[in-house]
Amino acid sequence: MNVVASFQVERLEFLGAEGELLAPLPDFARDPEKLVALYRAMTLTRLFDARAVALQRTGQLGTFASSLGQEAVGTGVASAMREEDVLVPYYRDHGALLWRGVTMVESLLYWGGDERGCDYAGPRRDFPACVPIATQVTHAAGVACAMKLRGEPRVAVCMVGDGTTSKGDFYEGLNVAGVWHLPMVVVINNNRWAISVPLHAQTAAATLAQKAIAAGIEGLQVDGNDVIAVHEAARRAIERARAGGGPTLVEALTYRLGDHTTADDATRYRSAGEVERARRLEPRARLARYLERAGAWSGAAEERLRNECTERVEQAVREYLAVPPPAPAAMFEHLYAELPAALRPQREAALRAAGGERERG
Amino acid sequence: MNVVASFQVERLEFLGAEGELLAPLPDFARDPEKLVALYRAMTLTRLFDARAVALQRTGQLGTFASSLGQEAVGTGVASAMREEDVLVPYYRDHGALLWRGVTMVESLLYWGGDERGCDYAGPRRDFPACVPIATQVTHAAGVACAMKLRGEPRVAVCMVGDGTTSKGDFYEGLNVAGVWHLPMVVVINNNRWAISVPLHAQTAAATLAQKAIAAGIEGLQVDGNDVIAVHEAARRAIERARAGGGPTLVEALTYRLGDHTTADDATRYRSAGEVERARRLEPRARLARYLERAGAWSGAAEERLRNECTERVEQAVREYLAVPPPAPAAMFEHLYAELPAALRPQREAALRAAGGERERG
Amino acid sequence: MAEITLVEAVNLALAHELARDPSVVLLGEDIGANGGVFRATLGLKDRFGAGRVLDTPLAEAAIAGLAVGMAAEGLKPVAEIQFTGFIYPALDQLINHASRMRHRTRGRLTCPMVLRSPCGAGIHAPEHHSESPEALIAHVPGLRMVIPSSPARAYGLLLAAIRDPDPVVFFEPTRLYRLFRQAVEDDGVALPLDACFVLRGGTDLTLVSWGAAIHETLAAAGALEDEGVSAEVIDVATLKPLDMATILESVGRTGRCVVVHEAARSAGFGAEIAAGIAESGLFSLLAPLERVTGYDVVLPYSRLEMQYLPGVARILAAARRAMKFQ
Amino acid sequence: MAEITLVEAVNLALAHELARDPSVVLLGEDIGANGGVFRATLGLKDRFGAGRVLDTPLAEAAIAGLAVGMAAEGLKPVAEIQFTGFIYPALDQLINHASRMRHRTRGRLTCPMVLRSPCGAGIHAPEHHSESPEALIAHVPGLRMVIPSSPARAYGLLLAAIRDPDPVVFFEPTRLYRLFRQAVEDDGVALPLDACFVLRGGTDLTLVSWGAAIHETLAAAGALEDEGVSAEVIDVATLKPLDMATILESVGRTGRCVVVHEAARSAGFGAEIAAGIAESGLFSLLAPLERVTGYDVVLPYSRLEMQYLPGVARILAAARRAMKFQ
Ligand SMILES: Cc1ncc(C[n+]2csc(CCOP(=O)(O)OP(=O)(O)O)c2C)c(N)n1
Ligand SMILES: Cc1ncc(C[n+]2csc(CCOP(=O)(O)OP(=O)(O)O)c2C)c(N)n1
Ligand SMILES: [Mg+2]
Ligand SMILES: [Mg+2]
Repeated sequence: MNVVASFQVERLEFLGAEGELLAPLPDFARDPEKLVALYRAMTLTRLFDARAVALQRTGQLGTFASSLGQEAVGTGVASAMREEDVLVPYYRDHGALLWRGVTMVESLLYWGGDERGCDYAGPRRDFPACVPIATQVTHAAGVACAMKLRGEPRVAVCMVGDGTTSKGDFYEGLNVAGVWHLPMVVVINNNRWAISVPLHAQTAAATLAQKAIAAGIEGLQVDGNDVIAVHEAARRAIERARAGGGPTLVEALTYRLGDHTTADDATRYRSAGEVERARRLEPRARLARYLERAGAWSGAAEERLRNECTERVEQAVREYLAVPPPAPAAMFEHLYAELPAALRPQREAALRAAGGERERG
Repeated sequence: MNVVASFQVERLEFLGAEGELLAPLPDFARDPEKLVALYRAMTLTRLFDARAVALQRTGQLGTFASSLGQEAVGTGVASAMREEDVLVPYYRDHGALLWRGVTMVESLLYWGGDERGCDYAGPRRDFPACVPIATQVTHAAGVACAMKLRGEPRVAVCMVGDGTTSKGDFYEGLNVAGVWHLPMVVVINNNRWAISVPLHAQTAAATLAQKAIAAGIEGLQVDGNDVIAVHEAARRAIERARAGGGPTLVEALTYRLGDHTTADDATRYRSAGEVERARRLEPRARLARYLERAGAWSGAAEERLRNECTERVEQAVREYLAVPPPAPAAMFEHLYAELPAALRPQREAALRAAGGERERG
Repeated sequence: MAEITLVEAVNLALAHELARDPSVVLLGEDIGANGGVFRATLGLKDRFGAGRVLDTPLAEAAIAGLAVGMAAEGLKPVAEIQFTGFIYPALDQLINHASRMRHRTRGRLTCPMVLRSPCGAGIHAPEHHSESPEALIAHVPGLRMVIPSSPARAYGLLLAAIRDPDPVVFFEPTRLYRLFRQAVEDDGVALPLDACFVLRGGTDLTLVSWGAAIHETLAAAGALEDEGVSAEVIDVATLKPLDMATILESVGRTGRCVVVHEAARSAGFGAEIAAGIAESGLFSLLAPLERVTGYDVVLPYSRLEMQYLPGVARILAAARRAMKFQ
Repeated sequence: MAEITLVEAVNLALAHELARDPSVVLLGEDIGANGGVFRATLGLKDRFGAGRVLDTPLAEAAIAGLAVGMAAEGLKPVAEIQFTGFIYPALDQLINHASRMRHRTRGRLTCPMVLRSPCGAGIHAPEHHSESPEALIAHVPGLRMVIPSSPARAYGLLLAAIRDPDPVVFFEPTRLYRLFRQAVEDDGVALPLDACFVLRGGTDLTLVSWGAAIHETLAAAGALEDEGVSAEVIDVATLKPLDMATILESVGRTGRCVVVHEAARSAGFGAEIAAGIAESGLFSLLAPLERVTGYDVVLPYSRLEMQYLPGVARILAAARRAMKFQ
């Protein structure tokens, strides 16, 4: 037999689990301020996230998907984007959304069951969180295609989970991006679990990065608990895409430290030991250790940051809780650009019904 | 960056375009009788196929998808299966169907618009030709899963086209087969075109065999115009699957010498030159040259074979044309195991309507 | 006899059939160790083994396609789609294959599969977790569409669905999963898949519904009784094939009919019932037919979902209009 | 003014909008050099370039998802699904995304896309090439569902669909593609997307239909005229949102109504029209409503398809029953 094609999957990593350097830092990371900014964002994400879980536990929020332990992925990727790029996130991307300028109030509204949470005041062209798994990959390809057809130097950045890689549209999106050479980057938050299904029950592929090979595109793996590696991999991929170099698939290896969502109980299907081992590799502590050693961070700075973040989170929670529920008429708003005449009687009936409820209530 | 995984795609080929040997023959091919049997099957396929096209042109058959030039794929694969294996074909698999024992009359009925053509008297568990692209791949995985769960040493063999590899369910099926280690072989008839879309507009992947890498399964390429290579690759893959070795993706490189179907006009989108170049590589002439050189075939044998095949084809055509159309009641038969009471009035109305038509006609 | 919830009744029926018929196999996302996100398959993997209860990769088209392949090859797959909002990638297999396998092979290959999926709103779930797409399924020849509304009917109808020689789509209203308990005997007795259930007799008005909305419908019937109106309540249960005869018989007696469903109104399954009456029971009607349904709007996120759902007040208002009509 | 076929009218409308609006982009399988398998996009790639007319890989979910992404990012994609039998993998995107983008983002992102697809039986095509799944689409809030039945309406409705700020599904009956020619001026004048078309006035009976079945319906109306029955013929054209007012007004005058469609009967869109009449026009009915439709069977292969389709004889039989009813 003749070999007609060969491929390699490479892994990028800079920071070890103890915050030690495994390789010379990339340029951006030589500036401690840049790293501190990432650290601050990851910290805000983590505190926001924990507060959201608490809100759900006390009945003040709907089901919530925590990103605990995966903060380096969202922060690392979003921080490598330009404002005019478009983020196409899934539901576990709190870190990326925050960096992009989605407010915590918006996120809480969304998870609290209010569409107004998707009307981002900041990143107007970013997509709202995608719930139907993998469907966002073809959206990102469509966005990237629009950018390319108009000749704009912009990039669509799509976030997915590891389980997502089993679904057909994940692959359809990558394949189209490949053959059309689209300015698109897909980042896999490989947190090793899709609800109760561990990665080894999801695919026989040794890495998820190698799924790129099927689409004939670039693929690589990064340590997803190393925000420097994530940012650097995303930056290279995004800038290559922007320069016309085509799409990339980035697999970020991390771990879902929390339950799948607040509706889940992960103790049913995985061992405490596994979680504990993974916790030692988590991204925030690792970066803190590195920054401390580099003299760019301190216990005092940490305390200030925590206070500041807590205050911001609490302020957001207060604002969120003060938002009155949408009026029933909102169901009929933004359904179409203009409500078709055929629907007006239904709208009136809904308002009457709501009025009746109120009278009785 | 560290390399965390590497892959190679290999190609299998034995016969060159002039029928010359490129590599030592595999065991089965040392017996000229075996090769003659394959040659006869490919010849019957080609003559059947041409006659079906002619029937369509004269209004005696519906739209038909010719397999001209791709006979080595169907024949090579089906001849490597055991009777108890299950073939899950698509619509261009005349060679495979014939080898499996589907009659020409059945095939003609199918393409003539009569469901009775799918009620194979021979291979009772083989699937009928699949028209919705790629949907058959998950069927094959389901069949293979049933075989595996019951501990049967049987294999599901699925046929697809090159365009099919762009569709999500192709990939979903491979991925499931990989992670469940199913006894399944998927063979791609890479005839370079999906209607008017050439392979390079279908995917950026350098080979289609490499799509296996995404699913973590075996993949290889064969010269799809070399029936020895196709048979050998299929045989190895099927026997590995039977022995519990898991699934394989086989890419057979060939060329669609005819139009996509009788409803298509390929001159609209591809050059005569390309087709001519491809014709020189076609599988039947190649095998004939080898067999002649090996003293296992002759002009006289060829003439006998042609006459015999033509007679068989004409006999099938006569039988096909003599089959009266199904009765209108057939619409309501085999809809459910038993017709629900709710549908009986519709059935009666249909019979009344048909009776009325007949009276007036 | 144990009092159990609807989700426990589903579990009981699955266990019964797994034990009874070795060809029954469950497959779906998270149905194994996790027992399903609603615990419908709780304990079944432990009890029947990983060869009977298969955790699939995350791929709904594959789940449906696998089931088609398994069924054609002689198994009886019971597949789960985690929520009906994620059933759409499986529709291709349901419509283009499951429903046709028997027909196109003239009975040579068949498709005795069940596709279960939790449906409906009212549990404050995230978006896409509250859908009611039963009308889409009920339009497809060759399929059966079943929705139970009580633990006992869930048990009996699911047994019937699994034993049915043809493909059955089986929606389970999440709002009912734990709403109430009912005594259900694990006697293996299936309920018919071609009959409506008259849950409450009545003479003045026929209320027709299915799934979770049955409960608001029953509540409305109770309130109507206080107003001196005797309302008959029919649980359609099997939408396809539809037992129109029972509905027509009832409307023939009452002359008034309100159809209640959660799904959007336009081209919802209520339309089929209305059409059946307009065709075959028209002149028994003393008042215009009424549909009380979800509005023709995108199902709102949870803060507004109760405003979207056809609640008791809306059913009552329609019933009163029907009663007042001269 | 040129006399053109329906498929040429589609081509004309696409060309008109490609020329008028630089944000219009076509995408689909084989729509480029091949001009589409029916030649609906003939010559458009040559004329407008490969950046406006995109041949996609073979992937319907991707085609729909690409269109959603393009539309949200400001283009006006007009996607083609090669046959409605292959639309099912695209439904997920239509239902879960296209229909909701505006609603869930409160108008921040929108989805001005068109999904075209050749539909219907009667051209002796292979299996899966003759489907009529319009009822599935018409059930989905946030979508529009349009089916033209003449070259002029194809032209005007397709212009309107492309200019509409929301997602429109546009089915083109293959049986009509080349059935007849009509004078169509390329004047860029769109037709309304919220109105039925009264194709023929009448006083005794209302025939309601859409798509290819309009032509058997018109033929039946002609035959009825010979029998002294004056039948009004309404082409619904836009099924969602439905202009029920025009239908109710007509039935209010005639008192008799027959709905004709090709798709299977149960939960077909005819049911919605019947329901609308039973709700709002009940007491104008002098005869039971009739539906003449495809049967609730798997669409047979081509040898029986004409037996499946609602032909003139079946429409006439229903119309005569309606007229005779006392
Ligand atoms: C199409 C679809 N199927 C099923 C679900 C239900 N579901 C929600 S999250 C999830 C697992 C996703 O796993 P992964 O992609 O690894 O992302 P993670 O949640 O782990 O970040 C499932 C099955 C869904 N949202 N969409
Ligand atoms: C899901 C689906 N989409 C579109 C079609 C229409 N169609 C029929 S064959 C074909 C091309 C298939 O190409 P390929 O897979 O290469 O097989 P080939 O016909 O070349 O053997 C297309 C697009 C279809 N049958 N199914
Ligand atoms: Mg995960
Ligand atoms: Mg091909």
